Amino acid sequence: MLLITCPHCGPRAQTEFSYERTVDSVVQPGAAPAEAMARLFTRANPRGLDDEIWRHTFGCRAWLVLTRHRMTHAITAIRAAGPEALP
Amino acid sequence: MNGPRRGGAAGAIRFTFDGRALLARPGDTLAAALLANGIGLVARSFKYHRPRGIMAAGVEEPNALVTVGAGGREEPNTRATDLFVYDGMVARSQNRWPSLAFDAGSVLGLAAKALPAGFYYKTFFGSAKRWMFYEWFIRRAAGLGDAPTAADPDRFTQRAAFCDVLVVGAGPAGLSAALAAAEAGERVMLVEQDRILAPSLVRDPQDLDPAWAEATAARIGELGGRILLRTTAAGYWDDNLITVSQRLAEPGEPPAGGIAQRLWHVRAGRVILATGALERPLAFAHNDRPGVMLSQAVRTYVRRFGVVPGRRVVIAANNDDAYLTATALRDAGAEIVAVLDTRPVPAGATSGFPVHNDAMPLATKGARHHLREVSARVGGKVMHWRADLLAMSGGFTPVVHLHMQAGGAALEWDDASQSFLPGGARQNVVSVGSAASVAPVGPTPPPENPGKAFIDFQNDVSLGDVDLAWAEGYRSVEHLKRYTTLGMATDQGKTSNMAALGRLAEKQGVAIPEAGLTTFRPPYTPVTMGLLAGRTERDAGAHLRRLALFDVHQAKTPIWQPLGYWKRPRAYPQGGENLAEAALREARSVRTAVGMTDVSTLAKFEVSGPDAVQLLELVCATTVGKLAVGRGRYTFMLREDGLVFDDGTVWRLAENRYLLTSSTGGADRMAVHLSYVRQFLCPQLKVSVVNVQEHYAGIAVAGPTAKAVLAGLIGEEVPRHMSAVGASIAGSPVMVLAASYSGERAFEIYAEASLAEPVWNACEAAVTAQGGSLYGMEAMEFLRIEKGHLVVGGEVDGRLTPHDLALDKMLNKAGGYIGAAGLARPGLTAPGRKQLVGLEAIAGTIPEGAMLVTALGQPAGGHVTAAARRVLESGSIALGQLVDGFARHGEELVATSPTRSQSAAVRVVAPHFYDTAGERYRD
Amino acid sequence: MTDITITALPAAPLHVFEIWSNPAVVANRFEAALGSSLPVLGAALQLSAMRLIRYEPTVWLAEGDPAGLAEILGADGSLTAIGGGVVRVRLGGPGWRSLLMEGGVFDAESADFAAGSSAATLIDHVNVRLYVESDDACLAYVPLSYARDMIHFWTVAAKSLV
Amino acid sequence: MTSYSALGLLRGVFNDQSHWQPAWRDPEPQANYDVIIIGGGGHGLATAYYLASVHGIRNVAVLEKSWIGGGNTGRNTTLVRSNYRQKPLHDFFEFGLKMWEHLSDELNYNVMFSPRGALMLGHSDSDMTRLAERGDAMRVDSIDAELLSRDQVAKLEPQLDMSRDARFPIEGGLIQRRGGTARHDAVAWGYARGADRLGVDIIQKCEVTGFVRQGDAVVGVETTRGRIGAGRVAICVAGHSGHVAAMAGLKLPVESQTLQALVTEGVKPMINGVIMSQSLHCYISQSDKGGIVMGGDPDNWPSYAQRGQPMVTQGAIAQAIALVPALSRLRMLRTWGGVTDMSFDGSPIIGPTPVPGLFLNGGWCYGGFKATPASGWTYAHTLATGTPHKLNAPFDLGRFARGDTIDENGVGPLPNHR
Repeated sequence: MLLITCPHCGPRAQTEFSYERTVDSVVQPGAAPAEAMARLFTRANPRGLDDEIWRHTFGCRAWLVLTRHRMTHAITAIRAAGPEALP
Repeated sequence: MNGPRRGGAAGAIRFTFDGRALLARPGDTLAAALLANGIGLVARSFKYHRPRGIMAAGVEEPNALVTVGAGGREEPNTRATDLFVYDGMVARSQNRWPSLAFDAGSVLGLAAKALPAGFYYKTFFGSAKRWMFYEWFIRRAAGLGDAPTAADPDRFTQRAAFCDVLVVGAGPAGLSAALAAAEAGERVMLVEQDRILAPSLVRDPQDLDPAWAEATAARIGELGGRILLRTTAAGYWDDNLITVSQRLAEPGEPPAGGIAQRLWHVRAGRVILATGALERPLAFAHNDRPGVMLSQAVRTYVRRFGVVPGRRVVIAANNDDAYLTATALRDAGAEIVAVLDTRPVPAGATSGFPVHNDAMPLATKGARHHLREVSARVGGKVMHWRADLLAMSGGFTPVVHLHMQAGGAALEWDDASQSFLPGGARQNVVSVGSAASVAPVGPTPPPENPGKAFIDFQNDVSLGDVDLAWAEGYRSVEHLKRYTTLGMATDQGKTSNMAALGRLAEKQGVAIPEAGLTTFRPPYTPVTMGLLAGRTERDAGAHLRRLALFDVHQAKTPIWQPLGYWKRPRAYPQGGENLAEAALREARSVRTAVGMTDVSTLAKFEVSGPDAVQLLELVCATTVGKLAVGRGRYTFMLREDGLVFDDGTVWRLAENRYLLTSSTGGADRMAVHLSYVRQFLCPQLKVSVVNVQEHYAGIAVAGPTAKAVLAGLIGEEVPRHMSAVGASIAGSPVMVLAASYSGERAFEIYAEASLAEPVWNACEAAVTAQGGSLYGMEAMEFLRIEKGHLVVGGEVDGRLTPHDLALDKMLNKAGGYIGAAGLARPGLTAPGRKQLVGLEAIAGTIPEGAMLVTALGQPAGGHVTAAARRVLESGSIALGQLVDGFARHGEELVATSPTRSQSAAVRVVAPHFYDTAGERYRD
Repeated sequence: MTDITITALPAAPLHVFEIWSNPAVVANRFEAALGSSLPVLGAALQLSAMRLIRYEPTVWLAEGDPAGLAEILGADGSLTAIGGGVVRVRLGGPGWRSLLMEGGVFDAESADFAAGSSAATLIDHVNVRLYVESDDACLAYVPLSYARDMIHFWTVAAKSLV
Repeated sequence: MTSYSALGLLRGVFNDQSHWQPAWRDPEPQANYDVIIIGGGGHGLATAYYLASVHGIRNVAVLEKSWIGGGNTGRNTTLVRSNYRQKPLHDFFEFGLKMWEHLSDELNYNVMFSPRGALMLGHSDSDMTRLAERGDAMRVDSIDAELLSRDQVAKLEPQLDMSRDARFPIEGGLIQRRGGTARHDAVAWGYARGADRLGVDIIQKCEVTGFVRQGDAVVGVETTRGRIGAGRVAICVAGHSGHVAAMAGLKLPVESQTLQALVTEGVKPMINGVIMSQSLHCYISQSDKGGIVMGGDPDNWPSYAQRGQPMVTQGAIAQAIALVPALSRLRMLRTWGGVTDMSFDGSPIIGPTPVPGLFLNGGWCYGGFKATPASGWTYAHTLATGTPHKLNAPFDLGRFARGDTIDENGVGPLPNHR
């Protein structure tokens, strides 16, 4: 069970978080249909590092982008997404 | 085994084994007490039902498994070596019929030659039915103990713990490491699976005075360290999260506080593994006979429990440690008739024991299921000794399970000790003491009769089976394990894996490290399922979610209906009514007078800010911006792939404040969707989305006289259809939204949940005054089906487009809503798609969920999503999905339900049966 | 055995407000109006008639009379009432830290979680928000629909704390 | 290659069972094959077997990066059934179920297919209606499905908690009596032996590291044991589909996520068939060795590590004990994880890829084991003829962009929303 260092709350247990989708799957509103469907229906799905969108669902409810390795589960980078926030 | 094996007082703890009343001393394990009482035969092996005794003194015991406890507390497959006797303990042997001494199953042992490893893959052919005939017998012979049938009376709890250092094992190495960390000011947790500190010091007091252990533990406690005995570190997970199982009562023992065990989720800064080492057996013919034991285990029984398991002893070993056992036995009055040392002279020369070098046991003989004679090859010749105990030691295996479970960990081969030592690791973990290195060993000659030399004692796997697997091509270590079931018993190969690996490496012609290892998986030792479930309540880990007005409804003893984790009133039967009768009465009162129901569980979001419309017109596929303040409208939402996944209503409460409602079933999913769109996709928007699902309790009042009821309640202007006003009822501020699901003129009243009861009571008084009544979910289904309103999870099943649901006319012409891109896919507008239709029964009652076929025997062209009877008139109607349904109105089909042997002739019609022009909404 | 009292407090006004634009400017307006700055994440600000507790990056919980908040926010944020859906449960007695470890994954026993601290986490599958009143009391903000079960869970757990 | 029989075992009594031959050879890779199958799991080995036995194409190699049957074939909970709601799925799985019924004789290897019944429990009237709908969809396509009352369910599985005040009271169930379990390892080994006897080369310890291209077309693979040419290359690596397809520049509608399972210590018979539920996500059965085998929700996060996190299995066990309280005092013996290739509508993908000469069989989510015979048979047909069979035609790679997805749960593309 990972210990995920939330940029807002500090290190917290993985069960407080939920994985939503990968960055390469994000469909921006208004994207052209072909590009939107290519992003929605195909994944790099590497056996290594990938950028993933998580949420600290049961903590600060913020959205996070993790760079995480799919064999070792090691998180090499994590940043907060979402609106500009006061410290 | 003849005669008791312990001098002095018999002990005061009463227990029974297979009905025999016996006595034990405090601190005895069941194994120690059985040996003390002269009981050698304690179990039957899994496959051949061979007689088995006690081989070890710890968790690695493969043979001595018993069922202990009574009723729902009964625990099968409990190791007698890992069970401390308590007063009144009831223990029974397993896997034997009619008795332990005379087990019919042992006939399998006689047929052993015809039943090698994997025999079941080569026979029992014929039909699947014929295999099930053989399987019936196999399943009864297999399995060990019996599961209890009564409910478990005890509870199990789970708890988190955080520490800088977790030390596993309170032996000398573990205690020293824990002390050092505590004195350095670190938050320390020390866990020990035994009941006492440093059991190895009790076995070998010459190493260190056992009193040192007590003093060290006390000091650690003073420094704030937490020490847990009878506690096993069972699983090592990511980022140093270790699952630790603590026994508060012995297996089968009624726990003092009602809690049998506690599971700790420990997050440790770093982990120190002081898990010691396990002794290896030797492989020779009939090495599984009761009376053949591991050397250190014998020493433990002598020194810790005062039990001398044999009077005439043969020691067989390839290392020096076994001589300590010889000394302990001699000091306790046993006679060492021979020490068989596999190593050449001068090994053992100065020991003072009758040592035979280059010696390896050949076979054992027995009488009445106990050891009587040992034969060995000494140099060139064969020798024999009468003996009632054979203490064997094939060297030691460091316990590397947790190190390997940590993931990304390496093992290094140590030739001197012929064992794997823990190497580097990805996580912050280190091994100390004999978990990190063990004594060197001499050679271990292979047995001369591999077919009868057992390596996995519980699953009856011999070295002969390993040879057979090799011959048949099962040559990877994983194939070997799965084909022979070696290492798949309850001891998970703790005393068998190394012997098998040695043989496999020999066959592959490589050194053991190259032969490969099987995967180390949690748990280290088996963990009680109830503990893992954290079984405080029988709630399947899913709390019941209660309505704000739960007690108000409960007082009327409704029929409750689950939806997700909620429960909602389905009907309020009166005077012996059944569900259908109550629901029809309730529905009719809504159609003819007025009815009232609880709609609190609807998902509700308050969306406020200048960019509220921009957000709402992304999530909703209909326009929102055109709404005037105080007005609302129906809407629906698409997934990114263009398919409808939810629907609801949107209301403009104020200039920049909207209320969005959507389905109860989809509430959590909608909350995530809205948050993803607002926070991740459009962080720059000036808008707040707040989940107010539970902030408001919702009361719907519907019916021809609903308007009069509302006028009486709120006094001023009652909102017209799809309008909203603020008001107050019973002194509480409320929002009144004029929306209708039932098809009647209706109002949804939202009051702050904590103030809802007086509002409900006021409404109930007003409704009953108008001759109305409460109605539940069942009546609502009748009403909404008749009206043709959709249900998420019914008609909206996540597979249909707006057009398929006849909602496309409401789509926002400007586009830009989530799902618009998905809708462009050609397949979504091709012919042959399922479309929403209404169904009228020509004959019979339409079964909900039935398949729609042109005639019986034809493939299904669609199905019934919702069925009900007309409310005021008679007749069975339904909504459904039908291929190209829009073009097939008037067609006659059959709605067939073979599983319920029901069917009805139906006609395809428009999905609206009641007030199709919508006059009943207008005043 | 540390004794713990678990009491559900009567409903009180609870609002959330979010700042969506010009956060720094709005923060100054708050400091001017309240006399001290908005609490950072994981902290709280106790005022005479109200307490502000921070659980989210852009949202604050306001417990008590929210008078004046909407004006300070102006067009840079909005205020929404949520009190109906929350039950405040006080865990009284020095054992509250140990109690919060039951069925939990958050380190309530850590010294960093001192008086005035706030944290949201998962306890026995339920999303609970915590506010440390003192070393002898902690408030738990529990969703209404789960409140009865959570109070039962804590009451049972309190009997066998470690 | 000696055939297996009880007589063979008796003969072994007199020669210490020394007459048995290796079940499959351990050949060196040849330079060229007509078909290369990447992945030595149940599906890959079955494909090779049917290429050789049905289509007479024997110049085939199965390349396995470690040991055959070591991926999901060796990690699933061995359930076999065809009780799916969507027609393309239940037609496909039913075709497979009929093959299961004769597989042991076909392969002369006892795969222990045991139709002890696959039961889905209903915990409310709406659950029972949903189960009836599933059963009706099956029966209309002549697949066996029966609704059971509370009493029938209680008689079938006496260990179930039938109390009215249970958190999820049991109202009844839907049973497919022809469903059940099979011995997973035996399926891989049986197909391997069968294929090997027909001349297929099964090459273990041989990982594919890249594709050999001629213009657009794939004409071979690079492996850890050298280059191997092929007329057609068939990807059949389940959880690693994304990883292998990427070597050919393909991005798939698949995300690899962790699914955990566990087994208890063995006990005497207590659970007769397969127990699943319409509302709870756990699934339970008892192996022939007496261990209770179960699983539940997936871990819902991407991983190739074949390990999950403990709270997920604990959730599944809590659900299982709510259904079968007697499980409380049994002990979990071992827990493990597999890599499930979660496709973006929950249905498999069997057919050609846009890359000439390269075919794909994957997207099995957590339902691959039961499909092994049907997957092998239809994939072999597709590889032999170049075009899909009518059973796997609906499961083509292009369906996502086209909008013809087959969504059993109706929750759309994101696997963790399932």
